[in-house]
Amino acid sequence: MRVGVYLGQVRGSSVIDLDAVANYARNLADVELVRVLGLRPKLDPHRIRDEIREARLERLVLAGDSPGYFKPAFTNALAAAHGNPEEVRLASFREHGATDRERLERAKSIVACAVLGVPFPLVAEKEARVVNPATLVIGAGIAGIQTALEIADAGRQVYLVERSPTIGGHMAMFDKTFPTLDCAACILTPKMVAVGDHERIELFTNAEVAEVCGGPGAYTVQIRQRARRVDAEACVSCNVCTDICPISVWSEFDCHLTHRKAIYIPFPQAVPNAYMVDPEACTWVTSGGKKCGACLKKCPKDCIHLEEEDRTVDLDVGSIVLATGYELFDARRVERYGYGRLPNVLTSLEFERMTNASGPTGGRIVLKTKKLDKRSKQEDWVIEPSGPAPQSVAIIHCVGSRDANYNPYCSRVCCMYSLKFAHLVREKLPQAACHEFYIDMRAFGKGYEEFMERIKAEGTRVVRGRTAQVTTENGRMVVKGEDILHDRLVEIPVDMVILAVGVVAASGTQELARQLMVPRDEDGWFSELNYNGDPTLTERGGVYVAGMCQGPKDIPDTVAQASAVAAGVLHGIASGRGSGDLSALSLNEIETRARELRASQLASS
Amino acid sequence: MAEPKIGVFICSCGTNISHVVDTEAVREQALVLPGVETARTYRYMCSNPGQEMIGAAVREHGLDRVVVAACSPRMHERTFRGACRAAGLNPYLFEMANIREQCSWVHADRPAATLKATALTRAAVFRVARNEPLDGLTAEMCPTTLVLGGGIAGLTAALELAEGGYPVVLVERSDRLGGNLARVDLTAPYLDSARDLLTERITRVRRHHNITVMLHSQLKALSGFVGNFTATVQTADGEAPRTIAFRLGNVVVATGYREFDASRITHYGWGKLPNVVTSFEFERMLRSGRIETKDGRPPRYAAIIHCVGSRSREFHGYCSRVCCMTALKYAQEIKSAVPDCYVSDLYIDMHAFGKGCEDFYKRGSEAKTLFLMYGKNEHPVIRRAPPGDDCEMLIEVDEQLSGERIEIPADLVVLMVGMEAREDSAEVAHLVNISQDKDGWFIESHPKLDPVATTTEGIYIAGTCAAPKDIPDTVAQARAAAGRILARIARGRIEIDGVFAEVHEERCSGCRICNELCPYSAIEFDSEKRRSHVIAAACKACGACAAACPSGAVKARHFTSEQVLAQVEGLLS
Amino acid sequence: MAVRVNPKLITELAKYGADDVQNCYHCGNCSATCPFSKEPFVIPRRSMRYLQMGLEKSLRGDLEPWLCYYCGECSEQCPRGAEPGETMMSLRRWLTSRYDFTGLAGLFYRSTRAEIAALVLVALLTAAGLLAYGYIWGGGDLSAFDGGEGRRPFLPASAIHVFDWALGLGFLAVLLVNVARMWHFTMRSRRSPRVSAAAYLKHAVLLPVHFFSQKRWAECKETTPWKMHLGLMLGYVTMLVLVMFFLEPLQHGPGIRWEVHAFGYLATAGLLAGTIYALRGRLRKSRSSHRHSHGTDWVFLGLLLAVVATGVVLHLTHRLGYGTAANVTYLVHMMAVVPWLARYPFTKWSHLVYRPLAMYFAALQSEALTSRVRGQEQPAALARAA
Amino acid sequence: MSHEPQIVGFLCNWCSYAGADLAGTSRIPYPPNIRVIRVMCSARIEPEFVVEALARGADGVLVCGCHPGDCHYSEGNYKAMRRFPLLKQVLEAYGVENERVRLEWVSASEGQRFAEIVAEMTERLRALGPSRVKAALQADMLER
Repeated sequence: MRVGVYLGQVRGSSVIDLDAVANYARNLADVELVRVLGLRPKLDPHRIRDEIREARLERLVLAGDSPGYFKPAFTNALAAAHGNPEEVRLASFREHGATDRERLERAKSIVACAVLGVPFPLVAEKEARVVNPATLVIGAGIAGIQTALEIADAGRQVYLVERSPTIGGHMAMFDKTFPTLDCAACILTPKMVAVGDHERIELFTNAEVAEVCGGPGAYTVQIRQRARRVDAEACVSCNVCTDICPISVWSEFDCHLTHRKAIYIPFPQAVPNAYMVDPEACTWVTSGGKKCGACLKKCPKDCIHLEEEDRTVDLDVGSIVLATGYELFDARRVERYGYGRLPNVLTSLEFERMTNASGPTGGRIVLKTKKLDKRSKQEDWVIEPSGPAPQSVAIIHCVGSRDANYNPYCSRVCCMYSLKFAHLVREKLPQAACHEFYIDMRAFGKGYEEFMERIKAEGTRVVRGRTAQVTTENGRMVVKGEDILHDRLVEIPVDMVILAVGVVAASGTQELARQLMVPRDEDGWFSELNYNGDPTLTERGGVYVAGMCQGPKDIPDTVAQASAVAAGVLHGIASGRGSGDLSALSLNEIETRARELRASQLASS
Repeated sequence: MAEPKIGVFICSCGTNISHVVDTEAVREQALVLPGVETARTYRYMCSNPGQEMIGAAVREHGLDRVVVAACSPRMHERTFRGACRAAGLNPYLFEMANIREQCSWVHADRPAATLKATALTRAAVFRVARNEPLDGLTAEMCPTTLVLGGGIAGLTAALELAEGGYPVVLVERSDRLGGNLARVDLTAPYLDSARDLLTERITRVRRHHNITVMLHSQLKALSGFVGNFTATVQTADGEAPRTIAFRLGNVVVATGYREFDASRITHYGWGKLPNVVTSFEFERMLRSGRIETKDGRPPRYAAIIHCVGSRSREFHGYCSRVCCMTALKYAQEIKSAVPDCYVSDLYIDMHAFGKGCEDFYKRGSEAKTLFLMYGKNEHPVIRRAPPGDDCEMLIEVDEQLSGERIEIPADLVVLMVGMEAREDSAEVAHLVNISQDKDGWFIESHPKLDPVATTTEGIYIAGTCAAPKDIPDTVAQARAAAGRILARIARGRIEIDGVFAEVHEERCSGCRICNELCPYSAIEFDSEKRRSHVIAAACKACGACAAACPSGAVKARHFTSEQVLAQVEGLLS
Repeated sequence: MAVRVNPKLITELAKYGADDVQNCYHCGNCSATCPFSKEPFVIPRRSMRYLQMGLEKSLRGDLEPWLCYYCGECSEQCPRGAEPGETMMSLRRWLTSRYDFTGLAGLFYRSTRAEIAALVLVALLTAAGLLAYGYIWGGGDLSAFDGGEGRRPFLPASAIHVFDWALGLGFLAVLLVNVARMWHFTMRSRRSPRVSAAAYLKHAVLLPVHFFSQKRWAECKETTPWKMHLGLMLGYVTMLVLVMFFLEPLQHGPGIRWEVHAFGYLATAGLLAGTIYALRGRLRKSRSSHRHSHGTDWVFLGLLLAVVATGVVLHLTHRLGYGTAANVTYLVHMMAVVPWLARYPFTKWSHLVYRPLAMYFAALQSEALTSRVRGQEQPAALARAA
Repeated sequence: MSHEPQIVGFLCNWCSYAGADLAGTSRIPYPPNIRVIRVMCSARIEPEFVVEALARGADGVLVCGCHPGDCHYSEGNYKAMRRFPLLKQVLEAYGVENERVRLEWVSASEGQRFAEIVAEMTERLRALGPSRVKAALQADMLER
């Protein structure tokens, strides 16, 4: 078989040294011709055709970060030269993880496989290893919970580590979920309880991964367990301590819409359902035990231990599941929308809390009002269930998303939750006007399109055109934008603006990636092993990704992915197959394997 | 039945209950109730000493029933059932009265709250007297799994299960593996090779000893219940057609989709105009390296039309999810094959939501693709260009972003045909007894709780047979289905909670009302005996059947009419 | 009747500078940001759309590009790097070439080489002509600059004066034809409403106002560019007046009329300041409006600098009494001045006529529309229907 | 003092009972007139239960289930919804006022809503005075 190898680049920054790969390719058997096309080459099909004729090439291998971009040109040329058009093979560096300068060997092996006409993943099969049946799941949002439950239900030990004081993640903050509008709590809380008293799940809340050593199949992970200062087992959440505690600070769980005490429980259904002490806020802790300590005296079960220290725990696990989820894009960065400056400009999450039946306003949609704060003795914008209801609400899509100045990617969930917001506004405040500013309405999922139609029918005004700015004119907010489909400029006075804020990888993702040696993509999410074929595996042996931390996803997709990870972990434990590191394979190894595979294929056909 | 010996234990939960409810009064009231041997109060019933107190009392008084008046059963029922079991009592001979969440925490008026607590406790006592000892069942779980469909979803699910160490039978209707993906050249948004992906999967499947592949085959019948199905498959694979039957524990339905028939939209002229092709026809052109018009010229102008059959009133209301990215892929591919061809792309909303997709959209723009937006529910009209024009066809449409009525030159038009449920989906749904939505897609048991399971235990769905999906989501879902099954098989036998419905055959009139009613089809009709009976393994104990049975033959264990009515009596006397 | 899209136009426009416009995905952010974007003139998205789709006719009839002063706000906020501001700039170049009946404008914009060649040619012709004149009809003595000691100047002001007028009127004629075309394209377009003669008269005053003040530019966030441009602008006008009406005293020294020179100095200062500001900006690419520079921009600034510089040198040499040097500099000065004037109807410079006209026309159109559709929905949409 | 009505509540385990619990955990007060019986699903509730309750002297019966579409058993609450009008007709025949028997949807996150419903129903029943059908129903029960 006479093979021609062409190397080209489509991304500006060529990370792999194409010439080095070219030189390697020249010495491969069957390779008759090697050409370096360079960056975004202008291709002339006729020239290529003639080249193919001259060199009597039977197979073309296109190598580069995304060689697919050139394929049609070469397929055409090969066909024109009366070759077999199926014989154009791709050697995609990006697809198979040759994504930086150091991965030159990987790039070579990818080319080697393509020259022999065998798929790289089939050749570069991670080696089998004995896998410790215990699994570590990092992050206890819906993804982590789902994965943990499924693995534990299969009778395997799971350690579930969560940074915040309770499991549940962002979903626990939501009221309703699109497009069915069923309540998030009804779905999530049973799962949370199940996790809470599953004999196969050991839960570490308020804890973080400090260090990872060991390797595939046998990792040793050190967990930093921050002191809870309350005995979670003994505590019966009787609320006495909270009532007595004099310190009150903003509640993280309620997105700073309300206050909580220094000893508190994030929300009534929290798991573990026990109180905890905020060491930054607690007077006893900050004063080194000199002041306050009121809760100590009052606790009827003496389960408060303010002196408790942080500790570390070492865990031996075979598999690690990354389910670290996401954070909201910081809406302050888009100054023209006035978040942080204008009191009634809310982020999506703040609105979620506000509409939540068990949230700070008991589900009432109200405006913030100026109040004199007793402690700080200064006027403050506060939110009260009795607050005035907005007459007009604007929802702005793509805040921080699809924007070269912030995040170029689409956050995937905003369109739908914005439509949900519109519904909630119209439902709870029928007299209020609701305007929705979007660029493309991305209602792609099962039942989403129908949902969108329903919302439109409910009388929400959807405006195709992104809001340019939110200003104030004589005390009232005005959103300025272009209504493109009606070809006019609009300036709409509103009382409340909800920013459909995009999502970004959770803080600490970078550190975790470094610890686990898992690559991240250009947007900061964890990179999967193969975009199409292995969306839940990673380069690293026995390390899996589930949910948002791999890229924006809605709940159904997240749950599905979480279960998929469980499958991977379980069969990893059962068979040990594919639990090794991909990078552990040497170039010669891959070459030999590829040749063997080629031979066996020829034999079988 | 002998007079029951009931012990009542009232928790004051620190002061959570006792600060409003006079627990002592409740205790005294309880003591005088029929069958009550002993009644006690304690600070924390849930704590270890509290639970030991129950055990001690059982032994001391030979109690055979226990009532705990404390918090919500949703909080601690499990705990106290454990305590009873430990004390040698059947856990179902236990009742809880919720006097915290639903009494002390919501009422301030002490006498009224105490009265209510007493009533709740009384209700529990009356009920527990009629409780019956129940035992859970276990059924065996056959480790074999049947996978319907040899597309990327089926292949992936099969591999996952096989590598988990369990046998799989992969049944494919057509004569080859790969499904619709086998017709695709490159995948969006990274233009990776679809063929490499399939070759890899198929090779693995072919050489895996745990997988039996049956081509040219289809499922004819499926009987039994989770863990214990029997499938009848008719196959023409290899020698003469034959039917075979085998046992299996679970089923993965991965039957995929079919493309929308473009000829249904007459003004696109597909089938009449030579150079109007569907996306799949265009894929063939790509693979054969012939991006050209029927008369063999490279196109000067190409046009791509989105949402053919999708997002429209008269055809399918839903979005087919993958076409936008595929369309962008075609734009890139045309530019690559015919660099000086002008590509127009007619879309409604650009659904570039996946990883790397927005960037791919931008690359489309950078490649100078002309994006034209048309309105939902209005269709571009394609007609032949007048002779002497520099193009074959003209597409006329109201362009939304300019507000102009425009005509677009085109030598080649690609129709992005949407996905729709396969013609045989109803048949499959009936065979494995799952339901379809109005569009014919299979319905998951819950879109968020459980997106791969169905309301029928042991039947799972994966891939585009549930709804349109791209490859990564399909693969993930297939693995998810496999994961659920792996977990169940790993547990070996299936435990069935003691709480389920049962039919008293002598009372059953065979009216079959309950058969229709059961959302889990857990009630079978025995046509010989003309009686219905409940498959305990499949029953989820909602009790709908019990409520509906005209002859009162269905008994919802642990929620019998007697028990509930006893509770009513207890509350009100 | 449907209009035919022309995907080729966008490639053509790239030569005029607009090479990012295809990135626009029409979020409408720019139009809502632009301080001049007021119905019926939605700036700049609509023009960008016409450009993407290659609707040449609609584009040709647009006034929008002239209403934009390129403050750069839109480009800075654009989520997709489509550079709306630069696109409008390029559209102004393109429109100039459409208005120009000679086709020279188009040629110059598409190829800077062609422009330079043409300019050099003109310069040489000028030099040849003047030398010939000096030796044949003039004093013939290169060392004689002004009429001192009764010697006849090599290039007598009177002659140059005639030459200036001839030249000026010639170019004015060309420009007037272009203006007529502009009027036809914009005020007779599909989108434009019909405007009564009375209205034309009523608003005529807008022309001088906008010509001298460019006051709307002051509405931009940043006003420095406007101030600088104003200086430059007044410099021009003063110089023009001096040259056209007071050439004699200007050329032959303050001895005759000192105030002419006073004005001369002022004008020079204005010109220098403006030019240097522009040059610095473009070299540093500090403001988004200066990030991209078309070849013609450099040529323009180069010539401008040459004209001012040679003018200054001429004055110095003359004052210091180096007759020969003065005459030579004068020649060089004219070699810069003539080409510089010659570009006038064909390049950027012409905006000092087109812009005020556009403002004027825009005022007429919006009045005509609002009076027609008072109290009605969607004026812009109606405008299109008109 | 005014008549204190007694209400029997039948709540589904998955949404409404959880909702009632949430009212407790979030300390949202409501009148003590209601006493709750937990069933797995609103579809389990037989007309007999309601009748029995009224016969035994309840002044009102409150049936709660998951919101339509939320049912843990996919459509049990629809069954309840269909059954309910018939039951009401029967009861009307006995002269049971319309307000005495109610069907409401309460989700697991609607503690507030549950409290409001109970408060409001109690008010109505107070206004209505003691149920007069007790005797009639009891007689009828004895016959069966």
